[in-house]
Amino acid sequence: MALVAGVAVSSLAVTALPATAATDPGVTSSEIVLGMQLPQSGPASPGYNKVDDAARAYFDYVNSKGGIYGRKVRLEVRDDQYKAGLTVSSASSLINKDKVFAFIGSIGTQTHISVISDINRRGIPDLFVNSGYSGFYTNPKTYPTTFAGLGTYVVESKIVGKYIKDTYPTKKVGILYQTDDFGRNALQGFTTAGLSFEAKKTAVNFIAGTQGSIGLASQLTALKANGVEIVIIAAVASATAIAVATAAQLGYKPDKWVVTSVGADATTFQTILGSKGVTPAVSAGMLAGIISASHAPSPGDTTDEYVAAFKKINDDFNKGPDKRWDNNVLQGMNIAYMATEALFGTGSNLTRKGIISYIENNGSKMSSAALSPLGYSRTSHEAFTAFWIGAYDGATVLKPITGTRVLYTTDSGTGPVTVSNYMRPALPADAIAKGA
Amino acid sequence: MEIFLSAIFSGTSRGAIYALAALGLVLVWRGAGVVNFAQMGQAMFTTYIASTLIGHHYSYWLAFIVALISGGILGAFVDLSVMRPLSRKRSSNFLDSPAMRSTIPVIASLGILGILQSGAGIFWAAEERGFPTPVNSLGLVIGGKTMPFTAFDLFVIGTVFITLVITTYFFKGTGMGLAMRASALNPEVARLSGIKIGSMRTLSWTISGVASSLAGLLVTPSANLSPSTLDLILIIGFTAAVVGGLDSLLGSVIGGFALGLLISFVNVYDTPEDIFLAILVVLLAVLLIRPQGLLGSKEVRRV
Amino acid sequence: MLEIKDLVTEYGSVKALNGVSLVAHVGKITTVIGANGAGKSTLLRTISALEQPRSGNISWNGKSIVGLSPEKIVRLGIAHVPEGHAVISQLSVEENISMGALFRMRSNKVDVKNAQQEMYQLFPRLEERKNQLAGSLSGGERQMLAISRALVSRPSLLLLDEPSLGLAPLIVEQIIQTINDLCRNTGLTVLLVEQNANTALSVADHGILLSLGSVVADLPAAQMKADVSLRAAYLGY
Amino acid sequence: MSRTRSYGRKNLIISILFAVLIFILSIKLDPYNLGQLAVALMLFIGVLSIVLLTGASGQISLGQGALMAVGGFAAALAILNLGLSIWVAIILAVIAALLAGLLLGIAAARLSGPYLAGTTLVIALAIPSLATRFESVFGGDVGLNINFGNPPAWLSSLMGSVGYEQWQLLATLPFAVLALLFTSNILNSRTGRSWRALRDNEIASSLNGIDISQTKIFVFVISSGFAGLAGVLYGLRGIVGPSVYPISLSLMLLTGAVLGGIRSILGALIGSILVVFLPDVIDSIMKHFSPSEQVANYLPAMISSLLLILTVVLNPGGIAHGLHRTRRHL
Repeated sequence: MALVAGVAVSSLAVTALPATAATDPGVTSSEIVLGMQLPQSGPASPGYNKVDDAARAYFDYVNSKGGIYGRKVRLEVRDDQYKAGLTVSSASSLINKDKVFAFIGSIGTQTHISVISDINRRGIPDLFVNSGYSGFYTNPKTYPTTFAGLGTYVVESKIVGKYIKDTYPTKKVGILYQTDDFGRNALQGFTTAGLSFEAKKTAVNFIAGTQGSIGLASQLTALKANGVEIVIIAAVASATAIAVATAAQLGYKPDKWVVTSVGADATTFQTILGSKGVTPAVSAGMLAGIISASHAPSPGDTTDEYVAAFKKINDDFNKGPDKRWDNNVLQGMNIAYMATEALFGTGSNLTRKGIISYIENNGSKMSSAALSPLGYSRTSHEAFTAFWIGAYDGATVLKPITGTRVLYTTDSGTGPVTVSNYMRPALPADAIAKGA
Repeated sequence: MEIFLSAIFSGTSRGAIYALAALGLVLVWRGAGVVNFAQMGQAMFTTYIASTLIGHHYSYWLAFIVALISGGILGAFVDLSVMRPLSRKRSSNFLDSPAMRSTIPVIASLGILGILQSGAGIFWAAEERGFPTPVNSLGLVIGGKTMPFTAFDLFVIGTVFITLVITTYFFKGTGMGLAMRASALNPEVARLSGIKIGSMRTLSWTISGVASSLAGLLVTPSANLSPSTLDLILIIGFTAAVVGGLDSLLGSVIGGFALGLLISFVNVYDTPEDIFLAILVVLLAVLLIRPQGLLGSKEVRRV
Repeated sequence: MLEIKDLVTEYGSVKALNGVSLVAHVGKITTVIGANGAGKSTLLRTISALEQPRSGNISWNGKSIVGLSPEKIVRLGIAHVPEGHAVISQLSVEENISMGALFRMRSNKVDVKNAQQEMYQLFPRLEERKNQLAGSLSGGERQMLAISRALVSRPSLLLLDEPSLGLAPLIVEQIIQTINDLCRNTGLTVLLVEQNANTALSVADHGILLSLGSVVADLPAAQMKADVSLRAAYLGY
Repeated sequence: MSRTRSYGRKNLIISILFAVLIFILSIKLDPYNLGQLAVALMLFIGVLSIVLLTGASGQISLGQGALMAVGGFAAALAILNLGLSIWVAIILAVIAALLAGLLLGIAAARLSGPYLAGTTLVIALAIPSLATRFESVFGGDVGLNINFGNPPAWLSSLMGSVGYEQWQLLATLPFAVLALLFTSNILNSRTGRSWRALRDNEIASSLNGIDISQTKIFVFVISSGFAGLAGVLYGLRGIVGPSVYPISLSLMLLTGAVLGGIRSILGALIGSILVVFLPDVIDSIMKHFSPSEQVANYLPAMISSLLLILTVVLNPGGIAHGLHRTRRHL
């Protein structure tokens, strides 16, 4: 219902777009300008504020290797403080002042939804959005220029939900979710996956993050009192860390913690607990055994060729205030990597229509650090459609749970969860993919 | 039963912190006639100072003391740099009505909050941090069940109690305390009695700065530290202070515990989403039914 | 000796005092009378520095006190009891009294205790009520308390603003008598502002009649009391 | 009487001049600044709500953002569920905000100073949280999508092609002009004078036969209507949701009102332009110094807070008051 008004406007306008030659904004013979919106200040910014620096580091690397068909990539970033009112203004600034060719990696469902119609109406590519909200991607007729940069919450919950049901058929499963759209989407996803929860007993929510984690202790007590043995945490990384630590204080030791990929970041986990006086060894111990799903290799897995290469680039090129290697940095790099690949693939005659059509037609063959296939096609703009299930080892690395990595895939609808045989393309020698 | 007890315990331990925040607000209100909306911003700032020291491997207690001292200094600075010039300006034609006189310092304190938050952003906000507790925080075991109530919670409640006793004694039992109350209640008579009301005001800002800094140090372990971490505590602390009676120290502490329990029960038996509404309802109910609060004196000030 | 020369005090553009000159001698009661709005209260407020004069001079024992803060002036031994039984009603009687001596607390604790006791001897009703809030007192008791609050600082000059306002004649009589005794016994200098000219002039040594911010008569009290035409012209009776 | 009428004519002329000026700007400016100017006009209406409330009647509100949210949500529900046009929805939104203002005003009339400030601050926090509480109606954190739509054909044919931002500005303009006209007329009327009397001395004005609480509620209602109007227009830029109307929006309105001059309509205009364009100006100046990311992100907020304090301490009348004084000196 909410999207109806947007649809009408956007579909109307897109057909009216002029046929574009190589004169799209943001592209000159020497430069490509890209724009990114994310919270760089304010309560929602910690962690996310590293994504832009990581992406820029990768582009700087590409530029140092001669750019894309001789064009250097310039990334313009706007801070929207995670407030939708500011997102509208900052999008306008990127479009009209910086004249960006495309948006990449914008962060946040509730912020991006305020500008997605306008960006699409103008035919501006809206690449690799950092939101798992499936409504943005599953129907390209609604948002023809928007492509995902994350797996959707629904896909992940379905896969993890099935894993839990299959592995622990007799255990009592509960969920602790943060009180916002992300938390509620996750709850919905796990319910769709066939897990059932009872509100206030096995499904409890709390106000997460910097506002003081209100009620965490009581909510965990409720789970404990109701004998929940498997606890799913659907919260951002910092709140996840606090939740696990609080449970330890309460003497609550469920058989398994299951953490959504959004909340599973070993670096944040250890940083938060470290600043609370928990030594790295102890926090690594708390992390050990926690189950999570990922579409990407674990940032701690330095044997992975992509991880190793990206980490090196991060060391050499990242000029951000906090460049410590973690999931956010990996994700930022990977988005820039994919954008570079798509820009190369589109050819030297770079147009907005061209890049959209390139991703729709060749996106599923694009490489990325992710171990998952990319779901881009003319009928879907979803990114990572597969996840593998892992558990943290004692050295904060997420390792495949059964020893060998098994990828599960599904869709954002009601389709079944199946095993995927996808093999990630090898990393090019210079760590720059040139496209098909 | 376990859930009920847990609601009581976590309500009590949170309540202690709200009590401390409320106490800080009451101190400045009594001492200087200003409700300081920047208070928890000051607390956030000094907690960052402590966190930075701890990050550099200084002991918790050193950081604790430094934070309290800087809280006092910050409080005094706020008064000397903004509030005192403002109170001197009271003859200006924008400040001549009582309505504006009480409104303008509120606006100024919001400006101070903005400066502290953006300043903390510039200095520290690249990463999210936690904050340690000085004593172990393992839950108390009652009848084989671990309760959400830890040695640290006891420490917090003890601290609140001690703060209450000290401030009450200070106000009721010392000449300085009497001078402070007199300057807040009736500046003119106080001045005619030879009391240096400017210094008394600054002193109450200082004491309140220390109290808020303490609240910041004690609340942050249960949350993460960021420039806007403590905004919510301010709002709850304000409500607690109003519930207790904005001019009553004991009232503010009772109000703090009452709010802690209320929020805990809403959280456990209703849903966390209703917390803000519950706060609003309580605040409006108190202001409309018993505006002087539980323990506030009726004639002190019209709300 | 209090000496005031050509004192001008303004509220905005209104001249409340327009060149007032007067002298109050040590150990004497000097009363300032005049109609409402004559500038009597402003005169006292300017002496105790609650208002800053535009021009002119105030000197106490030969030294100018213009420009000092009210806190400083109290320390010079000038105590002011402002109009309207000025006590702090949310504080107890005892607290109101001790408030007046706080600034001497550190230098002479013993004497402060003594001074407090003397106040209770002066006004025994206050001792009975010493733990009550000042707000619960009657008008007369409040006035006694306000005076005690000033006297406990052991001033040598007492500025008394309309002590009779709103009080029953019997109480007024009692208060005025107490002041008179103090003055005669301890050598206290008193500057008494009154609208109730008869009462004031009956105890005062000297009378000053103020009208519209200016001194219109400066006479020995008895003489002023006898001058019917003066009273008719400026006080309306 | 004739004085009031001459005021009325003067106000009308000023409003027309204002409309013409903005209209000229709407042709001259680039799309980004058109969008920013549109936001400034929306906030202008919001700041006027504070000029009426705080400036004229002495009541403070830190919760105008909540009333903006009421307006925005009412309009969004009307558009999405009832299929009404945005123009009808705007009217409904104002009515909804007036009603909300009545409820708040009844409570607020008994409060003043810091009590009112604190209460309205809690309101600013609590009202938007209703959106997530009743997610199925209000769309939760994500909110409800509404927008100005495409410019009408007659306008495009009249002006050539009308851009997206240009249309936002032109659609906002008539409401800003109406708000300006209404405010200037009411402030110069007997009603406005009774508000000021209330602000300056409650006791005296009640002796003069002004019903204090009725007057306070009335101001609150009118002010809420303005906030509601500002809220719909702000939401029509793309979305109505809790993250569109955060507490910081309420504080931004207050900052604009104080910086410009809390008792002045001209001040409201200056203030709203300032809060919208100042960050851009700071950004473009900072570019020359290549500051660190954190400085770049937090400096605008720091500067506007600093200006707020300096204004309150040094020049409580704001820029408009300063201009007025300067003009008098010349």
